[in-house]
Amino acid sequence: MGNSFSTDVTKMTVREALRDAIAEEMRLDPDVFLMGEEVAEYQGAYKVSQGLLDEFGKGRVIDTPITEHAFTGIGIGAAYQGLKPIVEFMTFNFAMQAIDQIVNSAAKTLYMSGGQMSVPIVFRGPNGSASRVAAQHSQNFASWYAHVPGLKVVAPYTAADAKGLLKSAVRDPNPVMFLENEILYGHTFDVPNAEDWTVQLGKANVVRTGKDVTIVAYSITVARALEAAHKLSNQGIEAEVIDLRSLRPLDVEAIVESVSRTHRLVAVDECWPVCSIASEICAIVMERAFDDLDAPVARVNGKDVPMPYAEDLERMAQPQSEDIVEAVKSTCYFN
Amino acid sequence: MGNSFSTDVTKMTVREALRDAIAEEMRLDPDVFLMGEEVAEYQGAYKVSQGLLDEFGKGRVIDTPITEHAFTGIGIGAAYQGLKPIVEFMTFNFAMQAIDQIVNSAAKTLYMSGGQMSVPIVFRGPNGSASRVAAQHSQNFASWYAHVPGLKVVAPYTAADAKGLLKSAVRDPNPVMFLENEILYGHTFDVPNAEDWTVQLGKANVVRTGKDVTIVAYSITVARALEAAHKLSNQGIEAEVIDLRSLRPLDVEAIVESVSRTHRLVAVDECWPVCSIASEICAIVMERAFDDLDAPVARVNGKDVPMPYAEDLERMAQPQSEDIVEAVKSTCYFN
Amino acid sequence: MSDAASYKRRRSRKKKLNKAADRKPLELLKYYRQMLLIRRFEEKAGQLYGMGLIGGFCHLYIGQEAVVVGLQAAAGSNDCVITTYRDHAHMLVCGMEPGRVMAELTGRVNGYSKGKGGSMHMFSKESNFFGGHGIVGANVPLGTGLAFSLKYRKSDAVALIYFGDGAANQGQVYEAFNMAALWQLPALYVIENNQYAMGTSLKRSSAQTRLSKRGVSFGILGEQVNGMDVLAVKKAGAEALKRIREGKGPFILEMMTYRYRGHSMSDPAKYRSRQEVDDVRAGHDPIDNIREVLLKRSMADEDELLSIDKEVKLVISEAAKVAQNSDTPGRSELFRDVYLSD
Amino acid sequence: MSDAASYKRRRSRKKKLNKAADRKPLELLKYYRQMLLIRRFEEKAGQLYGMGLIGGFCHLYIGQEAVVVGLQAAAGSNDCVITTYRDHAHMLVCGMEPGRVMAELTGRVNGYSKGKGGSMHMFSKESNFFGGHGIVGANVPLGTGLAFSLKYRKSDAVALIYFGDGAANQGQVYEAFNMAALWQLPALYVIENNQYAMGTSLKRSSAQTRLSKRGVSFGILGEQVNGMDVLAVKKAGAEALKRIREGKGPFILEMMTYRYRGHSMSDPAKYRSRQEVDDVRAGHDPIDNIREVLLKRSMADEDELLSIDKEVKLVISEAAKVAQNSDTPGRSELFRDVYLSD
Ligand SMILES: Cc1ncc(C[n+]2csc(CCOP(=O)(O)OP(=O)(O)O)c2C)c(N)n1
Ligand SMILES: Cc1ncc(C[n+]2csc(CCOP(=O)(O)OP(=O)(O)O)c2C)c(N)n1
Ligand SMILES: [Mg+2]
Ligand SMILES: [Mg+2]
Repeated sequence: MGNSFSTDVTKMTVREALRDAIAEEMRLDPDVFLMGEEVAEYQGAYKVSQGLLDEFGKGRVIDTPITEHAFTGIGIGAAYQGLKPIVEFMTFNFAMQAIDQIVNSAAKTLYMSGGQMSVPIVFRGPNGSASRVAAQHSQNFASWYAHVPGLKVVAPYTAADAKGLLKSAVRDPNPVMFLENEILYGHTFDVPNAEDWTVQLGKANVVRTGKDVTIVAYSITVARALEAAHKLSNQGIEAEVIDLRSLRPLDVEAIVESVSRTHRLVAVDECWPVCSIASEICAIVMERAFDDLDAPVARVNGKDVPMPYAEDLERMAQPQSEDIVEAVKSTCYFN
Repeated sequence: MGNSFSTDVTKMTVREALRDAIAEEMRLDPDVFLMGEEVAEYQGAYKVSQGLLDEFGKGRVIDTPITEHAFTGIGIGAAYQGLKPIVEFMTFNFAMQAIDQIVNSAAKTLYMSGGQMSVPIVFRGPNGSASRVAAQHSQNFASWYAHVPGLKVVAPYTAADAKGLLKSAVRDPNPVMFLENEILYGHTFDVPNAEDWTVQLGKANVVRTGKDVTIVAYSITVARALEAAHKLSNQGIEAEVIDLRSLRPLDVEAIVESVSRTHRLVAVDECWPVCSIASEICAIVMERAFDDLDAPVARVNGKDVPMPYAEDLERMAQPQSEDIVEAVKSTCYFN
Repeated sequence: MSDAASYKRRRSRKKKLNKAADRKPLELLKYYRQMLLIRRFEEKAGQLYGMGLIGGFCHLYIGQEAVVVGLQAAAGSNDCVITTYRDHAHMLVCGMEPGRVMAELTGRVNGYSKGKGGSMHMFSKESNFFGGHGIVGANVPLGTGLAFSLKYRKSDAVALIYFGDGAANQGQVYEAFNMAALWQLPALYVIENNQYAMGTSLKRSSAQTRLSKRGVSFGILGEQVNGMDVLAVKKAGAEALKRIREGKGPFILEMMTYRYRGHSMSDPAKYRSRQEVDDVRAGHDPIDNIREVLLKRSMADEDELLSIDKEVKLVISEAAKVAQNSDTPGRSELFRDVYLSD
Repeated sequence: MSDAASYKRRRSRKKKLNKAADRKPLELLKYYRQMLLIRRFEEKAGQLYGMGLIGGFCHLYIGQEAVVVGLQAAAGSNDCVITTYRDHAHMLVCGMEPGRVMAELTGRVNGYSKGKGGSMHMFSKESNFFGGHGIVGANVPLGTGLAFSLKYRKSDAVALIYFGDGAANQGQVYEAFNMAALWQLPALYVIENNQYAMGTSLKRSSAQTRLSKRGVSFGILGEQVNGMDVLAVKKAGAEALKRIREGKGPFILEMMTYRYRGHSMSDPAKYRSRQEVDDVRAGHDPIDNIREVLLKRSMADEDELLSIDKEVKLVISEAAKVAQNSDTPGRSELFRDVYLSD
């Protein structure tokens, strides 16, 4: 379990952890730079890049105009030359403007060049719903990006993972989609004081052990899964909770191993249901652990609707701990 | 089975069927128009719009500059006003330039306006791989679009379906992604001579009956599935083949009904595997027919790599009938 | 606002324009009332936001009132309007009900989008208002599509397409410019140059800060206008619309204006000085400007203006009531309106 | 080619330029050879395509040879190049091996991309050639990113970014222009205006057909150049590169040129007359032009040129052999190169 660290820890927010990760990598490697809308003088639309302009100057912390398509292309072109850009999208909703560059010019280039041209770039920013920002600002792009070979996709929950995974992402020679969550920016977690704290991409983390059912989740839904597990525990069901952390590559072994013990699985995913991360987990478990399953895998997704603005609807549209509890129960009491 | 029609038929190519569908709808409704790159004077990059400029004039068959992002927005804006644009993408690869408009301005608008603003628009063009056009021109976007509530997604195989579904798509008050296949353009099928041949969106079609296993496929992979079924039949396995035709909404009932008889399912999907249509089918069958399954659903996807250019690799990267045969066998002999 | 200010000086000779208005006190009073309505509406929205009744983003128009009021005074009721997320004012001027606009802000079922769209996404086909769009730049092709449909239907109406100085850097704007020019569409592009895109001042984001010239690469002419003077705006708008209705194709109006508040409610606006804001408020406020004209030229006295103030206040407090007392949409709305059944 | 032709007339006074070349027969011979190499390469590619050895799209450069030869003659070896799918010529001029380029076209493992990229997607970091891109417009921001990295690393090299007249309408081009101008990046934008984007002539796609002016909205200057005259191209290129190296920021060169063949191998090119093509071939062919100069000024005799022709033919037939005799990549390559392991 990754929740308790062997080293000393400092309490910090995910926002601070991300900032520290960027700052550390920029200190280590002059080829790393940060660009995006409002990242420099404004210190980040969500204040993730606080202090970086001061420390690194405007040559390396670069405010762009509102032109996602081209600044993404510029980042990728710079990566072609061996620089290691961190490109911030104010939110991933706006990355749709630039998604052709991400997929066609970043993800596919290593392959199209027969292994010659690597694209060491990180795209990061808040993904999924924040609070009351409605349909155009609340989409979760995890499934879309996870679909694409050539991309790595990461979506941390804790501050320690945010920091450790971001540092690994910057060092990774492949394009990495680093999906943050705006609400989590303000959440506080323990972060190891280790000199160079990194977390390996592609590894899930069991954040709660349990014998009755496995719940997989990522990003903010890990909090809801833990909430659900707590409620379920009071009702005599012990859920194992896995924080996927990486969505591509997905830690299939970790999921399969857990299911081999619990025989039941609930996949929590803020994405819309169709062709989602949760769908993929169903498919994988079907392929890899069919005989282990005592009940069908249950999906708890965001509702299959554009995100509504109204407070009550917005809550209903997102996977809540009640939904997870219900799914777990239907799974545990299957036939 | 939709393969034999009760009315008279004419043999025609998918290309001609699509052209006829557009022409018929344009004759019926002056609000329908066609726009896109090379659709008018060039008669379509793949000659789908042959003759339309002559018949309808340049006010309704409109060549655009190479500016997918904005002509998509223009089409959607025109649909806001009640026009019924058919927007051709030379291929869906280029629609990535415009995907923000498709998702944020078309798919979400009815919901964001509380039901006030409909967006009656059809986006059409070849999707998926053609022949030897490599990674940037071969992506299959079915899973991405099927993920998005507010869109309908159609991907016909036969000429009759191409015609009937396109006519329905034009009349549908919602944005419809109409995914064609370049290789199929030249394939010939029977098309009913009915005065106004339409096919309902959202309905699958059983194109071959069988008792041992169900194979679902769409677009050109239906041909491969039928080939596989033929080979399997020689080996004593009778496969039922379902042409999904619509990917959103998906005809879940048809799939579940078939599986309730065959107890085995192979999902064929040209998309990359992760978070694909095939993944979704696994998830749905898991949820809706778990107890009916005698074996795990098998997926036959495009390989999880950018499409290679070399002839041998290209073939290996796509789902072939051999792959389907193999998947069916592993499913049928699953203990 | 050094740019806008110097601009204002250059153009002060144009003051003669105000004379033409002498004959139209009623009209001026109407603009006064509309601008005031917008300002009070926005102030109230700010309050409700502070009270937690409005959530998410909420972009106020305070300071920019003369732009939309002047332009829509020049436009006809068949002309279409489309704008960005900074849209409350446009809706009010298009004749949408303040109560239903405010109810959308509070996410209630009486709102124009039944509470599903919120501040940034509202529409009224009836009022020829086509949103309300949250993606910067996206409304420019969409608006060009409105213009396309007007031409397709041989209407002589025009599409007024409002967007910001920051949006003016988005590539899709130039793609739309090219097609609008190529096809001679009846599109009036209104760049509301309030000098900032969030925290980025124009000169930090733009190689060419004269936005009225942004059409040159595609053969579209443009004009820079003092967007703090409702009469100047109206005049420029009327000329541009006339030109477009004559079939001369698209035109750009760059409206020099200023927002007093932060970008949205959560923006502390540290990227500019208090002094800068105060200077604009004190010297260029669009409502003060017209108030002064009205009084100086004896088109209205303090009492009349006061009674307008009161009436507007009442309208707004009624709107706030609607917005607070309406129901939330409730579960039955969650899955509705994803598709229209045919 | 009425535009380019009339352009040519306007500029014929510039012929004096050729004088400067008198002192450089070797250089001229080099350009002659490079252009011929390109043409023979493309003819061979056309043949192999006809034989079914090359598949998919294959976009030939025949007619445009003077553009890339002239520009790269002006550029230094540290300068970076990026272009579109019409890329064979650029690779040859950047010093990439004809055999390995051709082998990529036939999809063989000896190709620059091991046969995985094909005609449209080839790279050679070594030769500072950054592709080979299939998405129209995409290479312009990418190239601007190359320029960004050159500036970041304080190199005095320049990024040469080639794209077509059709690509010049893509929005991302203008976004890139803005940033290149704002940040004064060492970017040379080379618009290869061959008058057509597939079947669409420039005037049917573009409201402003003078593409050298397309930077005006963002403060980038440009120049129109006779792209059929390798010396004119070289001179314009040298001036532009000098300007950029002096830190004056990006520049646009609009190269007036023409493609003789269809857009790709499958294009019957019905959108223009045989006559139009013949006129250009007969009157403006870049290789004939330089051949004439060489002979007229006695810089070379027929024999010398003939021996160059022979040598080039040999190189190309060797290339074709490599391309035909190399292995296909085979299953082991299918899953390789999706990720680089760290
Ligand atoms: C494509 C996109 N990128 C970024 C954003 C975030 N964003 C919202 S408003 C804004 C600033 C826009 O400034 P401007 O166009 O000047 O309009 P103003 O807010 O001044 O009215 C930004 C960056 C967005 N909504 N959409
Ligand atoms: C984004 C995108 N849209 C459409 C296409 C299809 N396409 C390929 S080349 C081309 C024409 C480009 O013309 P131009 O830029 O003038 O270059 P040229 O072919 O003349 O060299 C088109 C439309 C594409 N590859 N990418
Ligand atoms: Mg602004
Ligand atoms: Mg061209």
